[in-house]
Amino acid sequence: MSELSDFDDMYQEVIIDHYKNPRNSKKLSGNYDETKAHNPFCGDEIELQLIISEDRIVEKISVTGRGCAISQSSGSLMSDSVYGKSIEEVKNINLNVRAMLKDEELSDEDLDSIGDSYAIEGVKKFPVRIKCALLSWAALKELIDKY
Amino acid sequence: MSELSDFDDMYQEVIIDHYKNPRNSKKLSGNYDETKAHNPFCGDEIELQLIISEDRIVEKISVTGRGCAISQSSGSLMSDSVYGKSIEEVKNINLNVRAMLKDEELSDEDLDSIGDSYAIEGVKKFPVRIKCALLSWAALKELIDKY
Amino acid sequence: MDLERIRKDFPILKTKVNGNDLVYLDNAATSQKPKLVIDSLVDYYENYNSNVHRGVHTLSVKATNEYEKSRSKVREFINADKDEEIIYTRNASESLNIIAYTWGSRNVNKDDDIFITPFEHHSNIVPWQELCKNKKANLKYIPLTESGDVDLDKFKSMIGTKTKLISITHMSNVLGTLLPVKEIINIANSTPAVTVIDACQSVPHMPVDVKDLDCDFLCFSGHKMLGPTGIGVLYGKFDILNEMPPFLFGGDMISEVTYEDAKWNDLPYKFEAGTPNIADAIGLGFACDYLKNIGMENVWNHEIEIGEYIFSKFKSLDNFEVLGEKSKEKRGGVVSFSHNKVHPHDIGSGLDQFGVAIRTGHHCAMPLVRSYGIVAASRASVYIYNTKEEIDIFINRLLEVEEYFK
Amino acid sequence: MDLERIRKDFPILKTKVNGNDLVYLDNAATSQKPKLVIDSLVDYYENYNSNVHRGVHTLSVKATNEYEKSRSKVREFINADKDEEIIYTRNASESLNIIAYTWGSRNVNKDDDIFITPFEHHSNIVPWQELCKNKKANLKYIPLTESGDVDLDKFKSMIGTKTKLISITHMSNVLGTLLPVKEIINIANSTPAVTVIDACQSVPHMPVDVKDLDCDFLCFSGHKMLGPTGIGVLYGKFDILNEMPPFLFGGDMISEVTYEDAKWNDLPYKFEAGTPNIADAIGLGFACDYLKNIGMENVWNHEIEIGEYIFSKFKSLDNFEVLGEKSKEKRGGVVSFSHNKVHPHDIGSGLDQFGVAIRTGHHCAMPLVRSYGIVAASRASVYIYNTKEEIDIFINRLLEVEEYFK
Ligand SMILES: Cc1ncc(COP(=O)(O)O)c(C=O)c1O
Ligand SMILES: Cc1ncc(COP(=O)(O)O)c(C=O)c1O
Repeated sequence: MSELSDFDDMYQEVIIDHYKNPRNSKKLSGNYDETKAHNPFCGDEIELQLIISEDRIVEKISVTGRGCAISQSSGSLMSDSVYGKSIEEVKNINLNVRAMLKDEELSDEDLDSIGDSYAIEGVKKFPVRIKCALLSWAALKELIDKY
Repeated sequence: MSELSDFDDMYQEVIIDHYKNPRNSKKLSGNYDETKAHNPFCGDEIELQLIISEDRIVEKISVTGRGCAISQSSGSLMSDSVYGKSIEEVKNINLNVRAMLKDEELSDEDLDSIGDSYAIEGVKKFPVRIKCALLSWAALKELIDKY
Repeated sequence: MDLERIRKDFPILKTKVNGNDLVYLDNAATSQKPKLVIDSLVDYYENYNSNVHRGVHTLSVKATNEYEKSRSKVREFINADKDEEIIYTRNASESLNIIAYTWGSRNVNKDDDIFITPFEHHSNIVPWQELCKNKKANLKYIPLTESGDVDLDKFKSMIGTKTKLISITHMSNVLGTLLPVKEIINIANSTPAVTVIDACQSVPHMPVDVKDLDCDFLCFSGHKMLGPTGIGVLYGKFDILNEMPPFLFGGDMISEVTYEDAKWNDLPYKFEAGTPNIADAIGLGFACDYLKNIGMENVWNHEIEIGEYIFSKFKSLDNFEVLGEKSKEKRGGVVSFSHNKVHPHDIGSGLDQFGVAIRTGHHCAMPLVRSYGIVAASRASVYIYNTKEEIDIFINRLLEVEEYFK
Repeated sequence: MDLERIRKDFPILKTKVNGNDLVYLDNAATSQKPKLVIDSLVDYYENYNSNVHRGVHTLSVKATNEYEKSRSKVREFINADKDEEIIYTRNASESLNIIAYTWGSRNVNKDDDIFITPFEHHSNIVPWQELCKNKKANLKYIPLTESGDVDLDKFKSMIGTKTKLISITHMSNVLGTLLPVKEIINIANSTPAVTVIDACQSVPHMPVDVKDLDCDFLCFSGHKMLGPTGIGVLYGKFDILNEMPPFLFGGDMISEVTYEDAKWNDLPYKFEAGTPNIADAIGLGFACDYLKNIGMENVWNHEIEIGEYIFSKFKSLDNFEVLGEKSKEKRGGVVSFSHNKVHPHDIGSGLDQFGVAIRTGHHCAMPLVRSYGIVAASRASVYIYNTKEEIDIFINRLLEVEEYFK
C-alpha cells in the first residue's frame, strides 16, 4: 500500500498494532465498574471494566470488544493513556481527545496528556469514523462521570 | 404593437372586436335555461341563457360576463357559432372546439363547423389561457347535456 | 452595490423574450439564480455526487461535508444558534405543514385558538384550517384597523391560555406590506403559544435574525432567495424541535430499527427521512454566500428604492390602482395593481410580448385579493438585479398594453 | 450497448480519487448522472427558470410545459395510464409516507393487518410501524421458506378480509434478491388490500410496467436512476389517488380558498403543495429519456452480467461470504459480503484509498442485515457504466486491503 496518505494517517502502524494486539484486554475480577458501549450503525462494541482506587486513581482497566480497527485500537490505546491516572486527569484527557478530533487548538501540555492515544488524530479527516474512535472514550466518560 | 406574433395570433382583431363589442349580450326573457360558470383562479365569469326550441334548435342565446379578453370574446364568438344550430350540431361543435385547443387533427368539415369561434385557435399556444377560452363552452355543455 | 456586475452574474438576464430583453419582475414567485449557484450544482454532479451520511468513501465524505457546511451557512444567514435547528425541507409550504402535523397535532386540542392574519399565503392558511378542523380548534384572524394595519390592541384582548399557535407572514407576497412581527411575537410571549414566521418574502430580501425576533419557528424557500428549486428550510428552537415527534419515517431519520420498532435519530436528521436533496441544499448554501457578500442591508435598500420608484410611477397613472399602498417604511419591493377595465391576464399576456414578466392572478392569497373586491391582480416584484431602466420599460409597455385593450 | 460511449456521458467517471481512477460501485445508494441530465438543469436555470402553473409570461409557460412534459415521460417510463397518476415527491421515502399518512390513516383500522417482507428498507418498514402503532393495527411479515424465499403458501393462509395493505420491495437493496411481486400482487388481489411496490431498486435497472404488475401504488427515487437528488415519484391508480385526502396543504394544491375553508385541486396537483422541485423534475424526465434510449432490457442484461461476474469472483475467495446468494434468475447487480475478520468499515476505507467506492454499514435495512448475525456488511452495486475491468480492480484491491488488516 504505497500510495496511501490520509489513509496512512488514520491507520498508522501503531493503530494496526493495537488493533491486532490489543492491550489490557484481560477481564478484571473483584470489585469493578463496568459498562458496554455500542454503535448500532456499524455494530462496533466496547466493553470497559475499571477499578478506581480509594485515592481516585485508575488502578485497573480492561477493554474488550468487536468492530473495526479504529474502534478497537482506540479502546486499547485509551487503556494505555489513562492507566494510572487520577480521575481529574482522566476527565481532562477525555476532553482533550474530543477536542483533538474536532480539530480544535490544543496547548502542548494538553496534547501531551493524551499520550499514545494521539495516534488516533488521523481519524479527524474522516468524520464518519470519529464515532468509531470515540466509542471507548464515551464508555469511559460514563464510568468516570460518577466519580 | 408591431413586433407581435403569437400574441397577435391569440388576440386577433376579431377577438378584440368581440371583446369590446360582445354579441348576443341581451338578457333573455321568457322560459330559458340558465347557468353561470366561473374560474376561481382569475375571476372570469360567464352567464349563459338559452332557449331551445321544440325541434331542438338554439332559438335564443344570451352571453354576459366579466373577465379577460379571451374569456369574454370566446363567449361572444360562441354565441354566434351555435345560434340557430341543432342540439346535435352544438354538441359536435363543442367537441371540435376542445379538440382544436388541444391541437388535435380536425377534418375540414369539423373545422368549418366551428364557425367564427375558429378565431380562438391562437390560444392553444398559451396553455394557461385555454381555461379562459373554454369557460363559455363549459357553461354551454352543462346546459346542452340535459337535452 | 455594483448593479452592472450583479446583473452579469445572472445568465438568464441575457435571454430575449419575444425579441425583447427579459425584464423579470416576478421575483416574489421565484428568483433567478446567479452563476455561482448553478455552478455549484454542476460541480456537485460532475465531481462528488454521492449519497450522504455513513458513507466511508471519499465522494460520500465530501458530499456529507458540503451538505452539512451548507446547513451552517443557512444557520449563520438567519443567525440561529445551532446547526441542529436548521431542517431541510422541499419548500416553505412543507415547512409549515411539518409544524402543523407534528407540533400541532401533539399540542393543539379542542377549543384551542390558532391565530393568523388576513395577509397570509394559502400555505400559511390551509394547514391551519385542516389542523383546526381535525382538532375542533378555532382558526382566528388578527383583526385590522381601519387603515389596514394589524390591530395589536384588539389582538391583545383576544389571546389567552387557549392560544396555542400564532403564524404570521413577515411580508405580504401580494401587497409588500411589512407586518409588525416583533410586536406580535412580544405579545404572543405572554401566552403559552408558539410563534411561527412565514419568512418567504423576508429572508431573501432583508436581514433576518431569529434570535432578535425570538420566534419559535421560521419557514422559507430556497428558490425565492437565489437558490435552486426543491429546497426549503424549517427553523425551530432546539428544545421545541427536540420535543416534537418526527414527521416522515424511513432511512436516515432513525438510529435503530428492529422488525418491531424504531428509535429516532438526533436533530436535524430526525426530520430528514430518506435521501436528502443534497445538490440543492448545497446550492442554497452558495446562494447564502452570494447574498451575504452583497450584504442584506444593501439588498433591502436597493429593493425599497426600486419599489418606491414603481409606486411613484403608478401615482401619475389614471385607471390603475395600487393595492394596499402604504407608507415607505411599511412596504418592500412588491407592488400589486389593478386596472379599472383591463383584466390582469390581458395585462400579463400583453407585457409578456415585450419581454416583461409579471405575475397575474390570485397570488396564492385568494382571501386577501378578494378583500379588495377583485379576484385577480397584477404584481410586479423586484430583486437585487432589477434597475430603474427596467421599471421605465415596464411602465411604458404597460401603457401600450392598456391602449390595446382599452 | 456501447459501454465506452456510455462512460463518456458521465463526467464524474473521469474523477481521480486518492490518485486512482474512480471505480464507483455504490449505485444502490445513488447513481451518477449523465451530462444530458446535468445540462438540463443548467438549461433550466440559465434560460427559462420560473415558477410554474398559472403564470402567463413566456418563462412560466415554458417551465410549466417542461415540468408537465417530464411527468409524461415518467408516466411512459413505467407505462402508467395517465399523467395524473404520477405525483412528484422528494424521494421514495416521502412517497411511502404519503400512502401511510393519507390512504393508511383513512383505511386502516384497529386489528387490521399490514404485510411487508423481511427484505425491506427502513423507509418501507418504519412508516408502517408508526401507522400500526397509531391505529392499533398489526404489522406482519410475509414468512420465508428455509431456502430464504418468500413463502407464498404460508402468505396465502395468513391473509383475509383484515388485510388492508401489502408493501413489498421489488428488489432488495442489500441482497439484490428479486421478489415475486407479481405472484404476491395476484394473491393480494383476493383480499380488499391495496398493494404497494417499493421500486427503488427496480425502476432504475429493469423494465417495470405498472399495468402488467397491476399494483395499486409504486414508489421510487430519481437520484437512483440517473436523475437529480430531491425528486421522487409516487405512482397510484387514478381512482385510488382521487379518493385519497390530500397530504400537504398550501399553494398549488387548492382550487379555492376562503378565510374559512378550502377546496382541493385535481390530480396530480392535489398532492403537490407549494412550489415544486421544477428543475429536478425536468432533470428526471431527461434521465428517463437517457435510459429509454439505451433500453431497459439492455440495462438489466448488462447489470446481471456484471453482477454474475462479481459473484463468480467471490466464489474463489476464502474468508469472504456473500450474503443471501441466490440463483442467477433471482438476483440483480447488488452484492453484499462480509469477511470473517476484517470489519466492513476498514474494508470500505481501505478500498477508498484505491478509488473504489462501495457502501458499508447496515444499508438502511438493519433487521435484514442482523438476520445474518452481523450488524454491518460491505456492498458493491453496479449500473450501466460499470465494466468487468472495474470489477477486477475492485477484487484485486479488496485482497490487498484484506492483507493489510488481516
Ligand atoms: C429498496 C429501497 N427502498 C427505499 C429506499 C429509500 O430511498 P430514498 O432514500 O431515496 O427515499 C431505498 C434507497 O436507499 C431503497 O434501496
Ligand atoms: C408569503 C409566502 N408564503 C408561502 C409561500 C409558499 O412558498 P413555496 O411555494 O415555496 O412553498 C410563498 C411563495 O409563494 C409566499 O410568498
